[in-house]
Amino acid sequence: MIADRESKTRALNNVQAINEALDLALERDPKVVLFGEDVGRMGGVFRASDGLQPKYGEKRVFDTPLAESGIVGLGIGMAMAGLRPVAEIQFAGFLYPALDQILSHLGRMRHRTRGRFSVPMVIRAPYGGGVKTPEQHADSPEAILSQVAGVKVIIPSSPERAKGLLLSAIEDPDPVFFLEAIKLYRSVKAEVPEGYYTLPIGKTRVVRQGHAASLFCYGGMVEVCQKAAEVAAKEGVELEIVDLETLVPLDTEGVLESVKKTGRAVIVYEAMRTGGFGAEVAARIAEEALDHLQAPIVRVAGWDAPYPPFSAVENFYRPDARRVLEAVRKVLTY
Amino acid sequence: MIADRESKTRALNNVQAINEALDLALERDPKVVLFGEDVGRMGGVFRASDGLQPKYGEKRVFDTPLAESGIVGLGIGMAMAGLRPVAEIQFAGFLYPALDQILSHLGRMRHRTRGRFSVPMVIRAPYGGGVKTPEQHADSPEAILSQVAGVKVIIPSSPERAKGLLLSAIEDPDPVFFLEAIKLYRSVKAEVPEGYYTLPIGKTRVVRQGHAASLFCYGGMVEVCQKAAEVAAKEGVELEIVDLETLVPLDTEGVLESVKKTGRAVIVYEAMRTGGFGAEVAARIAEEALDHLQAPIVRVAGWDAPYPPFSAVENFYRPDARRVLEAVRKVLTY
Amino acid sequence: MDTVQYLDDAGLPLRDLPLSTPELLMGYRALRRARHFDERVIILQRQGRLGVFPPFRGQEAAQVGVALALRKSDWLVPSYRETAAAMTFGMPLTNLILNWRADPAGWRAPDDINMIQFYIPIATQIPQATGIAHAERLKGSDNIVATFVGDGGTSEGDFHEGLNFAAVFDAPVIFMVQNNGWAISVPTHKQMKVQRIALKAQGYGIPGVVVDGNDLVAVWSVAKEAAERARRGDGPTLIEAITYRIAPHTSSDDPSRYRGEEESAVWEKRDPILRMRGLLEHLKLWDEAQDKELSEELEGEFLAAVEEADQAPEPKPWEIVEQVYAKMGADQKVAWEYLRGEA
Amino acid sequence: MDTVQYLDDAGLPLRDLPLSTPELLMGYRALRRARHFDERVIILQRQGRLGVFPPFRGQEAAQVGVALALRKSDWLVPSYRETAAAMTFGMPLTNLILNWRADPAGWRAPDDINMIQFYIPIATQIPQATGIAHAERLKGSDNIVATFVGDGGTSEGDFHEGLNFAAVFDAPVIFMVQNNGWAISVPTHKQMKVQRIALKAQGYGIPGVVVDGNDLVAVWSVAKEAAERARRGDGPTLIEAITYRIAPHTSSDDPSRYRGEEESAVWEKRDPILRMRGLLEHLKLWDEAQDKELSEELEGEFLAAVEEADQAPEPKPWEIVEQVYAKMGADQKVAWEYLRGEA
Ligand SMILES: Cc1ncc(C[n+]2csc(CCOP(=O)(O)OP(=O)(O)O)c2C)c(N)n1
Ligand SMILES: Cc1ncc(C[n+]2csc(CCOP(=O)(O)OP(=O)(O)O)c2C)c(N)n1
Ligand SMILES: [Mg+2]
Ligand SMILES: [Mg+2]
Repeated sequence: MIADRESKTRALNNVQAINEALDLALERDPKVVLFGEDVGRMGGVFRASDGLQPKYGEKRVFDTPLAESGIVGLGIGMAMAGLRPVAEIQFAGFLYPALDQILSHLGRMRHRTRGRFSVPMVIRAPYGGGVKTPEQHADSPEAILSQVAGVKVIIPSSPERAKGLLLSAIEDPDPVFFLEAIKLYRSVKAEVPEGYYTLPIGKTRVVRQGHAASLFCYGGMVEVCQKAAEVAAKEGVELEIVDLETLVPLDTEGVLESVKKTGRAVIVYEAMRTGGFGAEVAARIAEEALDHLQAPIVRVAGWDAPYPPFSAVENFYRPDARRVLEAVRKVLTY
Repeated sequence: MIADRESKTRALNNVQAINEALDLALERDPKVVLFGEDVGRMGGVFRASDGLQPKYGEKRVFDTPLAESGIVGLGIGMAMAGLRPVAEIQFAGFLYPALDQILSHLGRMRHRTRGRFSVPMVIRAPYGGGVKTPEQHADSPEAILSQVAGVKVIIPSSPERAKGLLLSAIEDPDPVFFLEAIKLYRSVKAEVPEGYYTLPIGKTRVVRQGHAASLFCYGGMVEVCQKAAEVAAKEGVELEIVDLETLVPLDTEGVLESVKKTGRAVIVYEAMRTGGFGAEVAARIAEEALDHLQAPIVRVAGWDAPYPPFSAVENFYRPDARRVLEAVRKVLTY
Repeated sequence: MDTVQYLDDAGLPLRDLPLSTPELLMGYRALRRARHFDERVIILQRQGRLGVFPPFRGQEAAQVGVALALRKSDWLVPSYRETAAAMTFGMPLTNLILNWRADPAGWRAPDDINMIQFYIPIATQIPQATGIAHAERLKGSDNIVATFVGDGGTSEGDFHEGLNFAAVFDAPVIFMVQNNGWAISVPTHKQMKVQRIALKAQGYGIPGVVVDGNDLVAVWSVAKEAAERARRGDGPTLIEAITYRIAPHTSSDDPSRYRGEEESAVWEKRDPILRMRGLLEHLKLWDEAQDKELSEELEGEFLAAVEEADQAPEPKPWEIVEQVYAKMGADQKVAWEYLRGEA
Repeated sequence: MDTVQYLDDAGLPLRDLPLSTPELLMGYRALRRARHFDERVIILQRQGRLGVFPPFRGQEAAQVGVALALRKSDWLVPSYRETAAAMTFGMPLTNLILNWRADPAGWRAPDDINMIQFYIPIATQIPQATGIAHAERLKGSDNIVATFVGDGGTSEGDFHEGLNFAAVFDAPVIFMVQNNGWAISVPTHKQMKVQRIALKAQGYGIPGVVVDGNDLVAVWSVAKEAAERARRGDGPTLIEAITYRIAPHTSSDDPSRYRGEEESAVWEKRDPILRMRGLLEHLKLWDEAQDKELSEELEGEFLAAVEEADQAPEPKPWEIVEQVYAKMGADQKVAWEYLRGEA
């Protein structure tokens, strides 16, 4: 159900768009329930569920005790019993206590019960850096989630996409992680269609067309790549930006199409470089589009260190336009 | 302290070699302590610590309650207080409840205390499939561990290597994961030097020399690649086998050297393909040795599904020599 | 804490029994059926006709008593050891045999049996059981959930989180802890310092009950009470059943590595089936002839199930990548075609 | 459970005091020093001269009382809110200011202070505190560990696992739960069903004590007892300090989104510092002049620390990849050279 693009739009930031999606989902499907730490009474530490408990009541929007494994386990149970749980984990770095439920059950349940039980659950979590949060509040664990069989992983980069993809995630019959870049929560406003609409899961999205090289990115790195592309454009270099949007299942075709067009790939992510999701993207390109490559595949990522708890220097860890441009130069002058 | 290679050897299997290493470590350094579920009285479900509690007493070799986060947390604390904890997690699939301690603290402690505290701890865990174990007993979580800053990840593939690398791991000032392929525990015996010796961490090891293509592998996949190489050799195709041995820190130079020599890379691992550690290997090659590649980088890995709990078909999930040879054919006939 | 008990070691009633005669007979039958299955599949296992199996000999009453307190529309959320609970709850024997043969055909409960596949990672079932129960409550049904965990399993964080959530939400769950003395090689007194696991209930503000786990009358009656409490909306109960794992941990375990024979011998005398039979004989409800007839009937049922299981088709390699997602993704599709020999 | 209390709300003694006069004076001073720091850094924060800060106003006694029960060679394993405990234990104010400025220079405790850096992921400190304590025991020392967690933190699995391990190993730990009524916006009665957190101790077979967390005499004395028990080798104690978080959760929080002003007002009257001052005045140990002098001294100490902190060098980008491993690896080296502008 893709929105009628003629429908009216308003400027919303990402939190507002997410809040609106949650509101619409609760309204549309009585099976949808929302919960997590501080999600109910307070409306979430980022206000993503602001106003929803008063509107839908404490049974459908509720606070849980402070225990992430309990939250995910609760949701798995609720989903198996026929509800549509949407859980918030307060920060993606606090998904870790829930990783046993996630790796052992969330995505395995359909498989291990041969389809008898499934887990149509959405787990939302703010992720990533750039806003001087305390230690562990800026983690980007998407690569770990990509090693979980049976789950999907979505990372939107704009209010319009966030709203439509979140509604798709909630409709999806399988478990979906929905990671939201903290950096983008309130920093940008953009036009968002009114009303209920969904967007396709599992498709890359070309954010900017170009022939010189492809920048593959997602979430908070999309705006970084956009800045880099604008600078490059001034020098006459037209970069293509591909927002992966859905990491799992990855739209390999979409990735390859762009590489085949530009012949050059730069992959940008803010998680630690080694073992990061960008490695998967590089590996797929190296396996399926080698002949089209005119330069090495370059990754621009967080350094092999914890995200720095020393916020004064965090922007030296997190990739910025300058580092992206250095990589672009490398692939262009190869 | 590399062993004097003139020293006497005996044929041991992997469990015996590991047991011997633990014994020597306990003997040499009073700070070494061993613990985990069923590690003490029973000597471990695979008997890796057989005989050690009677020899070193219940203070140095002890059973813990059934709680993996507790085990890793306990070890972190003990290490910070100056001991050298060696913990066993009964199966690598049961590392998951400990992933919060692992991701939040194990490798971060040195960084977050600016060197005041460190965690010289070893976490051993049997991993991988091929022996018809129950559900979740055949998992291979090394890729997840490779996204943990500040830890090392070692996966030995022979008794001689296992012994020396385990002793190095225990001496190492930083936390080390030591994953042991269940499939290899008792299936092979090989000559192992007597006495105390260590082997370098962070070095790949060429197990077989060849010019046709490079097979990158580790742990339980080394014997699979060896079988494939033997078959290929009969057809006159000489494959090079590079045992990564240390995944983190990865010996990129060692990987590149082989690729530069053969021009063809096949990466073999039994974890789920997407997000697996092989992606990191592929990404490094694609970034640093593109010009040397004469064929796409091919990954042979577990399918994108949970390791099958249906043991009758597990060998269709786990890469075997046939699948490796298909990949070899692909890169050779490209 | 007092231990709820109705039968002495010989099965003689210690006080008025809360069960009717048909219930007593039904209970005995369920115990015998479970024991028969356990004994027979162990033989299959030795013949190489079964995979790894966790036997439950001696724990039949603790499992059967809870399963009997459930309605068909309720839920069973087991650990790996609850084969006796599962069969009593209605899981077909054929499924169970296939399941322990690691055959995918056995891993799916029939559509009318709300049982989740046996859980291997310890204690992970607990928060999920709470979730199912909470969902039933939100849906306005009065279905309840029974979940099981071992003494060892109580040490995991998930035990704690699941119980706390259930307490806070008044979720209709029965938490059955079978304290069978051992977690593989670790005895309960090294697993925890507290003497009675049921005391942990106090930390969550919920009722905790200790029951003689080898006394079916006792287990069934405390489970009934807990079920009624849950159904009424009064929240969860933690039951500690004191019992003993007579057999090895699984068919791969060798208990002589960590315990002597004496302990088992003591517990053999408290065998839940002999006690129940003692009671029935005392009440003149049962005799040798009936027992023989029952044995034959159970063997017939078992053999029929084995036969059916033997006829199940071999697992197909491509089933590995089926049921990963509702709709097969591109990455699975590649594998599926390869495994079907089509790629 | 009874609540240990020595002072009434005005600070008048309810019974014989277990502390000496010098101790009372030292205690009051420590409370004032903590309050002074809290008030002053909040101002720095508003001026943009500090990062996110979790204030502890109203909880000084609960923290200071435990820190005072420790020896220098003991260990402090805090959550993020224990700045008062840290400074009392000996952590220099300069470190603390730098720490809350997110400056690496502040993240390392001096070599003679066994305090681990404030823990952000809730309850993860608990099993580690147990590990340190167990190690001290194995090493044959009589050093002990004090660790802190909030009411909310008790819901995490790590709380459970850490306490159970400590109980089983008789590890010398004091588990101090500051029940301050709130976990951000979630009140304690929605966090758990049980009325008293200390009741959880029974589930682990260890002593549990409830103490008036705004009564320094009470906290200090129960902490002393727990410390002695631990040092003797008799194992851990769980202390629940009943207190209240007067201030916002952190400097980023707006409590009006989830609670009214009335509650805080009630607790302002139970202010731990006013109560202690009431006691000292009642005992004629303290007067206005002394108090003024103390304020000046504390302000002097604070300003000196700020000045020192202000002079700390700016964090360098390349520090990001330092201290990842004992010996810098190749992957860090590449980054290090890049960040130094050398690559
Ligand atoms: C998370 C996890 N850790 C370890 C194991 C390995 N394991 C299987 S059974 C078991 C002991 C369980 O003891 P208990 O909970 O008392 O149950 P019982 O076997 O006695 O029924 C262990 C350690 C596991 N399955 N899951
Ligand atoms: C694992 C984890 N989950 C969530 C958070 C976010 N968080 C920070 S403080 C807090 C509330 C803690 O409450 P409590 O334990 O009562 O301590 P208090 O803040 O009252 O001192 C939450 C949910 C976190 N830091 N770690
Ligand atoms: Mg047990
Ligand atoms: Mg609190």
